[in-house]
Amino acid sequence: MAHKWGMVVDLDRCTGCEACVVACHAENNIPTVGEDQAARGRAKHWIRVERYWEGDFPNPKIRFQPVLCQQCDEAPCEPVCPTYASNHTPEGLNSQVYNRCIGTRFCANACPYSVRFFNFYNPQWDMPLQLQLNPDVSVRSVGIMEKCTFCVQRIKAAEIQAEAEKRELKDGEFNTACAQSCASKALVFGDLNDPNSEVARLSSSNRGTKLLGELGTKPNVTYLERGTWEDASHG
Amino acid sequence: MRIPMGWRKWLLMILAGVSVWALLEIVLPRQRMRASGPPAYVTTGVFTPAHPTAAAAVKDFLDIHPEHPVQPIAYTHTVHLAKGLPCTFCHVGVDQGPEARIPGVTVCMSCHQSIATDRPEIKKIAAYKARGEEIPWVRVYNYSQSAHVRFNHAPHIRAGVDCAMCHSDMTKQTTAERKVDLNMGFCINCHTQKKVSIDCETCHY
Amino acid sequence: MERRDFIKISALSGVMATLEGCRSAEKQLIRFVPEEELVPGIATWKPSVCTLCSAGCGLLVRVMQGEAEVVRRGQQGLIKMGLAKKLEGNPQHPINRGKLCARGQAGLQVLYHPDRITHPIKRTGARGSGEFQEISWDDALKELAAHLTTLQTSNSANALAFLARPLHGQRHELVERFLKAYGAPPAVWYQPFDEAVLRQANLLSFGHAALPTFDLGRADYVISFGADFLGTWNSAVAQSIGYGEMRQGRPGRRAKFVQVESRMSQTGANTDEWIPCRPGTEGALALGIAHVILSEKLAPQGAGSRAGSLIAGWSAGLPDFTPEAVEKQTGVSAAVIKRLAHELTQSGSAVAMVGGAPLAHTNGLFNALAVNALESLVDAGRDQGQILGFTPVLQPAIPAQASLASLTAFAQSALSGQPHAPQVLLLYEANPIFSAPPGLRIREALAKVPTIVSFGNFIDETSAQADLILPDHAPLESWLDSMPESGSLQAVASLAPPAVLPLHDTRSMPDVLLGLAHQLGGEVAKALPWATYDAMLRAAYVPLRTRGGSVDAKTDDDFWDAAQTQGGWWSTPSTAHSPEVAVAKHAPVSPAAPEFAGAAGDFPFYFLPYVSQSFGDGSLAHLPWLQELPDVLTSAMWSSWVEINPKTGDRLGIKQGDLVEIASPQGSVRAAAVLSPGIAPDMVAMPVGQGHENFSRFASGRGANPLSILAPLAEHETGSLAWAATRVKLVRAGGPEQAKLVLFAGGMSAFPHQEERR
Amino acid sequence: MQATAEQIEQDLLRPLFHSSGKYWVAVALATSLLLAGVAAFGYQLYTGIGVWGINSPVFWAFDITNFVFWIGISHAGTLISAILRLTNATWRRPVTRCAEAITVFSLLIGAIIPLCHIGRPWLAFWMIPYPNERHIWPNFRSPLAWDFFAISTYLTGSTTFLYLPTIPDFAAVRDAATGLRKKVYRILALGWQGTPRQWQRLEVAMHIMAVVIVPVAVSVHTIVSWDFAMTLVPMWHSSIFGPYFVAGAIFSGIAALILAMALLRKLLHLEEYLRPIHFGNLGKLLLTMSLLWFYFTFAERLTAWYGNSPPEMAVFWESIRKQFAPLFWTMVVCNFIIPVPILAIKRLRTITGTAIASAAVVVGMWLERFLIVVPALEHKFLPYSWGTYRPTWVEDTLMASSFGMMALLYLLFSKFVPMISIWEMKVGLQAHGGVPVIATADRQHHGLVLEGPLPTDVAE
Repeated sequence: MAHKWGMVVDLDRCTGCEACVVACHAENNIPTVGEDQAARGRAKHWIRVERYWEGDFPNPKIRFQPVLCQQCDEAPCEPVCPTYASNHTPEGLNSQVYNRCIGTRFCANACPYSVRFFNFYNPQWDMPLQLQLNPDVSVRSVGIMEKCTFCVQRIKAAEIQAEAEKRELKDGEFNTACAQSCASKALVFGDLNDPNSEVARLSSSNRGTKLLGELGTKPNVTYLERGTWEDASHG
Repeated sequence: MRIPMGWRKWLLMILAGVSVWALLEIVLPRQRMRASGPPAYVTTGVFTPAHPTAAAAVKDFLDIHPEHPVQPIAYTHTVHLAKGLPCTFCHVGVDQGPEARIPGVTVCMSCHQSIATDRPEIKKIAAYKARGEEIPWVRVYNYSQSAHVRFNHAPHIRAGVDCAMCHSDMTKQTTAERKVDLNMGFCINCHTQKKVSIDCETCHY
Repeated sequence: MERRDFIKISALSGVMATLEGCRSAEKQLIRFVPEEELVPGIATWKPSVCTLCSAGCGLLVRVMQGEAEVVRRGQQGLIKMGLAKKLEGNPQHPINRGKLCARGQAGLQVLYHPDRITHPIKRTGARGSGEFQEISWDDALKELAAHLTTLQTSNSANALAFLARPLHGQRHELVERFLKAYGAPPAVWYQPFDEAVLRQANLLSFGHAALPTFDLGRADYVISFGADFLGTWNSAVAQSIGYGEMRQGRPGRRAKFVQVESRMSQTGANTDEWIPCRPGTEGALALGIAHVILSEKLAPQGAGSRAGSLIAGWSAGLPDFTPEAVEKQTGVSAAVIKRLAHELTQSGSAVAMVGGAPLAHTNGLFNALAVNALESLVDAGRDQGQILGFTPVLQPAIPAQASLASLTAFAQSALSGQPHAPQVLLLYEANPIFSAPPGLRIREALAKVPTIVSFGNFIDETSAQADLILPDHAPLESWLDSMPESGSLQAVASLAPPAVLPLHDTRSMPDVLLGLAHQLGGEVAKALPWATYDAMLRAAYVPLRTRGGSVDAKTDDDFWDAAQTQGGWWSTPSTAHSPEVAVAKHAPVSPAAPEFAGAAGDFPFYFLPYVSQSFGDGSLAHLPWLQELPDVLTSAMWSSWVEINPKTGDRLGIKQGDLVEIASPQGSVRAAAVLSPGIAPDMVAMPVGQGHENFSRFASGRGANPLSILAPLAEHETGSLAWAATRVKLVRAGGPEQAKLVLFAGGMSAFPHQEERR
Repeated sequence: MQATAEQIEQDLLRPLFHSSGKYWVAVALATSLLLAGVAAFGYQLYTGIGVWGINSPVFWAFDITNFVFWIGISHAGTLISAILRLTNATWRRPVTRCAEAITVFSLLIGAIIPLCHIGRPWLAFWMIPYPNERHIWPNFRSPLAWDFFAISTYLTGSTTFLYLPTIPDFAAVRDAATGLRKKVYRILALGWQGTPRQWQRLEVAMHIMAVVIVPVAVSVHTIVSWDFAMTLVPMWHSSIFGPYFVAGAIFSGIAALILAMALLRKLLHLEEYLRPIHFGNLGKLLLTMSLLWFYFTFAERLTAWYGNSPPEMAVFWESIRKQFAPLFWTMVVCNFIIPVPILAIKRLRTITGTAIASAAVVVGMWLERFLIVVPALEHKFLPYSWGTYRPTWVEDTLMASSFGMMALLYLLFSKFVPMISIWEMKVGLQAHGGVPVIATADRQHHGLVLEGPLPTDVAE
């Protein structure tokens, strides 16, 4: 049975440590754009930890909310691309085909989650920083849209390995960079079509919600709401 | 009936001149600026996927590349293959992962320590070794950086795809020539015949 | 070259074809024969150790073949070599169990940093002018050896000083041995945020001069007094793993988490209940809660008596700490205090911890002892066993000596020449010019030292003063080891060989010292008989074989190899036990109110410089990944900022992004204002890390350094830096255009925070 | 009668053979503007599109604003002239050609802008469906693909529609000119002899085109509106956008037409032909559109406000009360407050009056497009990822040069083609028994049906 890659983000576990953000930069050759470009709103973070304030001193509350590409089943970014650069893979990913992208930026406008990032210039690394680049991932050049791929290079590698060993993929045998680095296990990645996978089990939790679910984009990322001490059985 | 011109002609010509000059001003100075693109041999201290020159950009766009680059050593595949050496003897890794090693001086000398040491080409290799230098082979088969292809040899080898399928018959070549044009059509055709995935993300990510 | 120049056309097509004439001249480099045989395209994972903070997490380094530009035999060229591509946690390592924090992962960029010192250099210009010239290792080492021998021969060996940030494992041992044998005073271990107070407190309360380890996974109730235990404090990764468990790891059981602090930290942002408390009175609050527990007999008889006995009036039930009295001191309502007392004692298992700001007051030790007392009152004697624990000690623990004290002593001796002026200073990874309060006059002190030799691999404010720099390898290029003092209930001895070959013409500092010892001969050579650092490590690690644990080996060689492949040695949980250290009976400390530098009248605001989530104490500000990492609370990148309560902002006419000036009796800094509801109106907070004058292209001249306006106030008992004890005043100094605050969250730059709610 | 026919021919051919100094200065200015744009684009191509002010989340701004603006302008000509022809308002005769020319040129510009705005312009040819061994086609589900086809269709259509009625005039020029010109115009005139058969064919062709072009025009701007309406973006996702955009397009189109006519009238001394009545009538049309535009804007805003969904309200308040309020209210003033009184009061509906009103409308409609594109993108669903936008000099230059290009093409056109259809003027004249009735709608005359062949002096 085909895989369907999905993720669960447990907002009750997320501590806002942002290990996922750096992990993503390291894994996916995401360039640092520098102060000037960052100031112009061009910083690239395929995964970001949003935070929202509620209430004022002395009772302020903060909600952390990691946001990455939701890999929607009904992705608004896909139909609008005139060249099929943004399309849906059989395994349920919104793939961004860099070489096919002509840079209309329509997909980025259509995406309600604002998780698509554009290469306004050619990226650059002060030597020898380029030695950190991951050879399994393309370095995107100017005029190309890019976004979270669920670390497709890791998926491919694992699938090829499993195929070579003539076996099925095991749950947790590989992981996206962000989920791998998440100390509090707020991010769980896996195959939604495998009923025994942790991600499948968690996404059916009664705390589960979809980000902007009302838009009907059918995300493959499920958010688990924060619990409260009161409703959990204590003492 | 002729259109009366006179000073207007000159005005127009000057304007045109100025604008052309402005265009060149923007384009040319940066042309002369030192650039660096992969492979990062240029030591400007910055690495970018951009083409070093406009010409390089155009070549890449039109997929122009040398068919038979000149190699530092006049290696002959014919001879070695005739001797029954398997490809993997030198091109290690081709059946394990994405890349195939291009053998270095160490590999060559492992045999030519003793074999055919008197041949001029072998002497050259020995000289490299003596200087502690690697042979600067020129890459023959490669994908344009802008193709964003992540090709992986191993699965193809496992699927029993013959090396000659993409690299043509090496037994008939001295130094490698780019006989097969590895464009996307070539890949797609084979993938469709063999009924394997032609989903974009099979190769592009 | 400015950024724009780098950006080239991949763009131009047909039109430009004619311009081939003016193409750039590419310099073709020679290629060297590879020094290791690797299969291209295949990744191997090598164990290593994270040395960026004291937690000592275990790493796995993803190594793949690549082509790097290197210098070999004095010639520049390209070589195929194994290159570190990514850092991840080592799944077997008992502390971080496969996980790694943002800072740890960014450590990769230390290895590839464009501003690393790539070869030994010697000062040519005036001190601090930053003018150096390249010299060979031989000359450099000769010069250093010469300095040391002259000192020895002139019987002024005690004029050798060693200034470093606290080191891990055997490096620490090596340095101490070297100095002792040489006859020099002990090294000056300096870092701005040291844990001397807590170590001392734990020694007194629990008999362990070490940082605590919490089994949070089992906790049902956590009250933390200022400890940023999910961000930067103690063993953050280990604690985060436990936090995840205590939140959602146990079906139907979810722990409550209460944080007491006056500026909401990243950790505080995750609380169920956040309790602002007047700075420096956290101890009083803890005792207030204890008072309720004792007076209402909520805890078993005699619980916490040991730690409690250190507090005056404990046996009498803390009569001075009635909730009402405490409310007056702390500003926390009596009702809340009572409720907390009940919740703490009613929940299955509870733990109280203290760290960070509460310890950085003049009454830090009192605060620590008070919370420790509360901790043992609510935690000890529960049937599930205690949440608080201590890592079994493998090597003599880092002496609970305060950094500030020793640094001050050093500065004094340099400035006054009494008792003896340092002649030669060896510098390693410490940057006191940046991180010590200006009152210590470190800059002048260093100016007085005739010879300064640095082993650092970056130029920073302090190493810029050096006469000679012998650059160390990057961590991933060196033998690494560490024996963490907390984070696991197993004894842990991390160990790793170099993950990659050296990229530049550098040498590992331990090897240089050992070589030096050999050259000096005599006592020093006797004390350090090993030729290389790995030999020394082996000598230290092999004895562990007999203790069983994670490595099961017949011979020492097997053990040594196995330990390397595993990334270290650790005891099995069952064998975990940590004997208490007997301590002389300490007189009960009587409650002390915090003292502050600056009169409340002239300086109306408490000033809180806090450890930055991105840069730690500032030593990581040179890593671009961390510079562009949006601060999770403010979303700020590439800048420094001042957190102000919106009410305060309104009162002083300060808007989001305005430039504000903070002035203390010691000086003033300017930074952009960030209006945050998570901070008390009478307090301003500022992250440490930016404001470097001279620390790589990415950090230099960026933002402001809050440490530069700190008063040199010390905690009374231990003498460690009271970095939260300075008061400041605040004025608007300009508009957003001067402040240059870069925010990732566009929604916040234009609007006050209320706008973001949805 | 002959005299007046001569008169018409001379007046209308004059610009082709004699040009004032003013004219050449205008050409020079337009050219330099255009070249500045070309230079700016070269710079952008070379350095990367980052030299624009766009960022995330504001990925579209001036580029798409101008695109919609010019496509809108293009609805002046063909649509209007087609309608006027079908309803055979005879006062149209001096107006139609200026109008149709505007269409063709602004469409051209509208089609060029997207090429400049994409990240990798050299790959724009992937929009064209061509068979290839990679089995890849354009994505026909994408509104951008629809745009591509709609615009190319409209461009072809309106070019033909412009060309057909010009043939007899090319013939006229051919007969008047000498040397190289004669050769060129002989080709352009496609051997027109003015035989009844040819007149017959021309008339039929014109009639068909007029009928066909109207739905095409309507569809084009509807499709342009779908670039926005098909997304979920707050304040974009609205079913009213189709008609809203079409109305706005015609609105701005008429305004542009009036402006162009006013300018030509001065530049080419066509006071005799472009009379107050033309401006008056077009002014009435403009008034209607202004009211219609106001109705649409009101309806759109009201539904958003009444629906009160948080994401939409964020954008709503942003545009009418916060950051964009000045622009928004300027737009209302330009599109409604200024034109309505001017055009409603007969005394003010003069040439100057209508010209002023039109200028205001052109500005206002540009602002309208800007206010549709930018505020919405700045404030999408997740407030954390909101952004702000400021244009850079490159975008300003490109925009200016689009106007330069329009001016240049129009000026050159007026140099090579009579801006007023000579033969149609003659028809108008001949239809009234020699009395030069140019500007009154007549009841007896029906369409283009001609009683008998034209006087020989015209036919040759």
